[in-house]
Amino acid sequence: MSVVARLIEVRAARRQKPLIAFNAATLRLGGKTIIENLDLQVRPGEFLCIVGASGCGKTTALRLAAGLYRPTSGAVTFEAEPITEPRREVAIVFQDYGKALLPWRTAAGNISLALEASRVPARERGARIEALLRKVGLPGHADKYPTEMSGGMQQRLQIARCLAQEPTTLLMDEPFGALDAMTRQGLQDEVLSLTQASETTVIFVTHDLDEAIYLGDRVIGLLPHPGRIGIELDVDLPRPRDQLATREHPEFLRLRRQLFDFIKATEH
Amino acid sequence: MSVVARLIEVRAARRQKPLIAFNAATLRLGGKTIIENLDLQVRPGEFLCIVGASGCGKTTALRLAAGLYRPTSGAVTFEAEPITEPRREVAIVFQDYGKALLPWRTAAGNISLALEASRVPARERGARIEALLRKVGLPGHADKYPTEMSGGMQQRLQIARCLAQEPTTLLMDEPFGALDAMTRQGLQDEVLSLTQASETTVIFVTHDLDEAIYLGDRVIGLLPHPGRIGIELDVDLPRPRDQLATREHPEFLRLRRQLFDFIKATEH
Amino acid sequence: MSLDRTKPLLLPLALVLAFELWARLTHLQSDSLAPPSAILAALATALADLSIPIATRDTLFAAFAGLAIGSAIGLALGIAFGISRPLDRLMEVTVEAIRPIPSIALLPIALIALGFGYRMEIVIVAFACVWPMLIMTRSAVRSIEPRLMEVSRALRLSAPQRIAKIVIPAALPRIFVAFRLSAGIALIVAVTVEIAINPIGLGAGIMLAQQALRADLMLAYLVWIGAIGYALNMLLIAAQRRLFGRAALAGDNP
Amino acid sequence: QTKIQIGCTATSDCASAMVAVDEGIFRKHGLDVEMTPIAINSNIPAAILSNSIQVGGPTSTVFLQAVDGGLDLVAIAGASVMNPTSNTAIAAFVRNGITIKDPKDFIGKKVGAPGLNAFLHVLFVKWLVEKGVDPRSVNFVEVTFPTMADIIKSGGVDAVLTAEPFVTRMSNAGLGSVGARYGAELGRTDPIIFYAASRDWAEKNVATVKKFREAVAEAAAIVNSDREKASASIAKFTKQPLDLVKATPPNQSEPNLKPQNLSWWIEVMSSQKMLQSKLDTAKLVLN
Amino acid sequence: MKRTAILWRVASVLVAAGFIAAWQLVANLKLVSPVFLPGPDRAWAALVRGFSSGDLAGKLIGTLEHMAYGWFAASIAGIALGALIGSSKTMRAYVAPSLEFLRPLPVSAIIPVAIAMLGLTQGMALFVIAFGAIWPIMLATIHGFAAVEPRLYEVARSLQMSRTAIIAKIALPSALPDILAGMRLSLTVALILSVVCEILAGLDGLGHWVLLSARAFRSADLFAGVILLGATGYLTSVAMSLVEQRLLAWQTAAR
Ligand SMILES: Nc1ncnc2c1ncn2[C@@H]1O[C@H](COP(=O)(O)OP(=O)(O)OP(=O)(O)O)[C@@H](O)[C@H]1O
Ligand SMILES: Nc1ncnc2c1ncn2[C@@H]1O[C@H](COP(=O)(O)OP(=O)(O)OP(=O)(O)O)[C@@H](O)[C@H]1O
Ligand SMILES: [Mg+2]
Ligand SMILES: [Mg+2]
Repeated sequence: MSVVARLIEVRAARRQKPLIAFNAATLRLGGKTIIENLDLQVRPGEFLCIVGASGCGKTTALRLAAGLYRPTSGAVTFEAEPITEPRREVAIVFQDYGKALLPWRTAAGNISLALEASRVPARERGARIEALLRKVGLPGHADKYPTEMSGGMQQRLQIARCLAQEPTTLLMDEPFGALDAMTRQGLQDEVLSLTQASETTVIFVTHDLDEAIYLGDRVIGLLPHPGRIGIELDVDLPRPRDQLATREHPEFLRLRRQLFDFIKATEH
Repeated sequence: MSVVARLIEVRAARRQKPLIAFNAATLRLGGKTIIENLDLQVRPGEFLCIVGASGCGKTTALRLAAGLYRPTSGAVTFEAEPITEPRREVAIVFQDYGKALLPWRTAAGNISLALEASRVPARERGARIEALLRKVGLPGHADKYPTEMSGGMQQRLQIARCLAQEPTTLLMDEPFGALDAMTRQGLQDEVLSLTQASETTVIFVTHDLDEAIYLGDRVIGLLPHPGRIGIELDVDLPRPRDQLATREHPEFLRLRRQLFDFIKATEH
Repeated sequence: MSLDRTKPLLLPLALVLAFELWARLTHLQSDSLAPPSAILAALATALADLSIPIATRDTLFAAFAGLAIGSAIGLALGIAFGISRPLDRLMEVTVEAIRPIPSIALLPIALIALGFGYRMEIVIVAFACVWPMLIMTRSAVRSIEPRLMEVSRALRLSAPQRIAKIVIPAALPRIFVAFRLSAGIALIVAVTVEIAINPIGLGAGIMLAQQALRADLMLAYLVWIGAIGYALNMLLIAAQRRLFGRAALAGDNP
Repeated sequence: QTKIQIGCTATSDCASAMVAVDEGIFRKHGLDVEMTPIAINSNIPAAILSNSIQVGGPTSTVFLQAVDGGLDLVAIAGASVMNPTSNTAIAAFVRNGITIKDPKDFIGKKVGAPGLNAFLHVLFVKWLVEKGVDPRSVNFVEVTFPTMADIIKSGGVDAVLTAEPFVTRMSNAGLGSVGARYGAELGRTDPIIFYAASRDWAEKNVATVKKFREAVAEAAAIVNSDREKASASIAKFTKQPLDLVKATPPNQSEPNLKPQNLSWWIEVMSSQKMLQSKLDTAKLVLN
Repeated sequence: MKRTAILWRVASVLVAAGFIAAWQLVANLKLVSPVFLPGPDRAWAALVRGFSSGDLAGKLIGTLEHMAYGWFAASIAGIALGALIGSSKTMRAYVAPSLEFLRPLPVSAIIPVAIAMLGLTQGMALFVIAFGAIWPIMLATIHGFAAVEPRLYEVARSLQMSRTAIIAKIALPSALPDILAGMRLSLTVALILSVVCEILAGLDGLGHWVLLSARAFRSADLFAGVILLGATGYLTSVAMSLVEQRLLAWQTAAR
């Protein structure tokens, strides 16, 4: 990249004022470089999807953005401030949903945790929990303990808890991994409508390429060992998106092909 | 079904001598009927896939077949004997991979557990662990602890441990749920070639309809509340299967449509 | 680094100084209290004339032997009760009724059956150590991730394999807590038996010092016992790290 | 050389045995004696029965209660007896702010005894009874010797039953005053402590018992005459500072013990309902 | 559900009865001198005698009081200290080592010191019992705090929960099985220490009864006291089990 082009890019980025920015972020864990020199800007209100082979560093990148890891060198900033701790307006959906739920609280209790954290008065909680459970397709399961729920139900419960936080930024790590196609599509549309309405910024990790393109404004493909950006695609598909129409859009199919080739090339 | 037809069917089933059979199996847990009157025969060497909406009872059915639950009424048999306990020749891949790994053992140690269980001499283990890790795409990760591995890597590790058991029957619960498309396809073919070569019987739970059809000899769709069979499709696609050719086969597309409609109808 | 090392000393030092000051100011006169300076002097003398080292050897021998026997029994029972619900329920009344019997009440019987000396002390220490091991091991085994127990069932691990490869490693951090607790109890019970009956070891030293109205010496013994217990605990933690590495410390360091 | 172990508490009562060890008197009589310190006097009967010690020095009360409880013990020689000196050493020490003019003044008071139903307590109760005071109107609690000063000072009890050197120490510290010299008022000369063994052992080792008696008799003379030697031996065995031991004369040693010497104790203890059976004095002492 | 629980309890009582029968056998065969080991028959007779004379009931109540107050104090202090040390590096550095120094000190040796400082009062007994009973609770709490699934701490961090909220909502419930096991141990320790305290400091209670019986070589009375202690231990443990079942319902749901 020429110096001039770089300069222009930098200016453009400034103008857009990224909400979350990785600036040459590097993370070493257990003696290995997991993420190297990652440069990435996430605009406010953007829906960014991250794909990549298993073990390439998607989760790690998300944890950096969440403030759960601090970069070994470089910086990760939120509204231009270095992130040192998770923030309440940023919600995280963990990949290992089974471990992220409190086993001693029922479904309702788990959602309530987020409401308690943001000091929602007790009498308001009931109705909001009810509404959230309905939103993720779990009405009538309020009194179940996580251990009494199926994998997909636990995953949806975790999403409900994150939504209860009313975050301005959502970091989601394979949130629909354990869901069947239909439930999944329903929740995709749910998340889309929620985030579009409130201009929520989303970083969404998935291994499903269709999902990434269907949801995202932009899709990033990571390369493994160490994790860095291998491909970056802007998704110029009209919104609101539609499960049938969007997926048949020629642009959708073109992007899908491109991503597929990328992922294929990263293996071996 | 007429009495005569039923009789013929029963005879046919006898002739085929099912390896695993559910006979009017019902399971109640925590006061609710999770599985009701399930009748299902799995032939030796068959690759049976189970699909269904989230929370419909797939995992529960698999646990019945594994002997981890005992039916409240009816019976689940293995080679015509009621299953009371898990058997060593039956391997189980759990859906919550994160919890099924021993956190105090490395990847190699976790695989070694299965070898120790079947009393493989210590000096043979090293090579077999090596080979298994390569098979699931984790060469060079032998010394990592589960907490140092990504979700997909943990999932593959669990599969490697099950293969180490050299089972004649494999019960797999969404084993590829956390994998990206490419890794997933690689493992699908790996599992297919392994099981076809050694005539392993497989019950495979997935929420990916394509996967179910691509892998299975037969696909069963469960209906929720309580779990029972809603659709049963024989997959008459030629073997060995091929990621490109098979998925473009008209029969594949027909079955896919059929399953999709079924799943769609079960929602709400 | 040097600050880290002094941190643990600050609180006790402050307390000791305060006590010394108070003792001086009030011209402390008591048959069971003495100013820290006097205690230290008595400790130094008793260390130098070998009376404390010899007593320490006797007490530690009895405490360790009892601890080894008692915690082995407690561990075995705790694992058995943790794994087998029926066994646990059958033995509940018996265990819960025997557990609260204070060995001090039965000392005369132990004395008549076993006489003075190590044997009686070891038996009583062992009796006292069984219970914390049993209770905490049982609860540790019960709270093992159920999925792991299913893995062991699915692999058809034999009972000894299951215990050696799943149950003990998974419960190890808690078992170690129980063991550390038991080690403290072993020391306490050994000294108590010596104070009450057995004319050997540190407890006998305390008893004699008390009857000789040597408060300084008695408190010197107490300080010494605290130091031994402290060292023992540090040793156990170090051993835990060294022997079991990650396994024993799973989640035990923040 | 016959080996025997003798168990005593840290008091001057077994001084004859201590002196006999230190002066080589036991050795002279062909006995190889080892002295074992015993924490609480009431442990002595059990220690004898377990053969941890062959000879012990129980107080009269402990011994009689043990025999009453069914332990087959027998007294083999006398150790210490009450005499005017030791009787004046016994006192009920009263804390500041309490005045005792009359035995009746103990009514309603909280009195600490170094052992309930033990030597000093039994004596005190006997004294109360003789003075016409109902012992049940006095509230007794247990207070060990080393904690007496602190408890008196803090007002935890109104009085303690104690003996020298504690009386002088507490007086000098200004913690209170002597409320009653009940030992002197009773003025008894009955045994405090005597040497006892299991009947089984005593009957099988007649010769050893004989040697023991001779040695103790020889040592008792020294105890009663040579306070220096006695104090040195006591200090050595009890590990008490020599000055402290010297401050009080040792209780009088009396190696001879006759069955009738025990009858006063039996009578007193029976009247205090401490004995359930009728004890035969002839069987209590080995002849 | 309820019925099977009762059946199990009955079976458990039968097992205990078996042990008592064995005891009777030992006593009848005079394997141990009856002076020291009376049979259950004589112990029972002494128990009945003790209650009918009214003495024993009062002693029992005394011991129960000591135990209850001591245990209560130990529980509160143990959980609070354990939580502080388990969740704060500072506390761990400054305070934990001193506590490790105090832990091995035998109560029998502490009592004279405690009497000197606090006098011969109920407060002293409370202090001594709590001092001895605090350790199982405290150690269990510290460990429970350290063993919380790290993902849950991350959840708490991302919800920006306050330190107290993290302790109350994440760490304590997660450590609850450990804490309850510790409290169960402490309950017995408190009972034992009440007895020890009564023996050594001459406070009124079963310990005193046991002491006087032992001193007077009335072994049947002594065992009557021991039986009462066993019964007390069993009943309190049943109460503890009920509480555990209540609080750990989520754990049984997993099975
Ligand atoms: N705590 C850790 N210590 C050492 N290495 C780690 C640690 N966590 C992750 N890694 C390594 O970092 C790499 C990236 O892990 P990460 O979890 O980010 O992958 P991922 O892209 O999320 O994969 P998946 O899709 O399988 O979840 C992996 O190779 C993993 O082994
Ligand atoms: N231990 C239990 N106690 C009570 N109910 C249970 C228990 N385990 C499962 N269930 C209920 O049984 C139903 C089926 O659960 P199951 O785990 O079999 O679903 P699944 O088909 O595997 O779903 P998923 O695809 O989300 O994993 C769910 O409604 C769940 O709430
Ligand atoms: Mg990941
Ligand atoms: Mg499932």
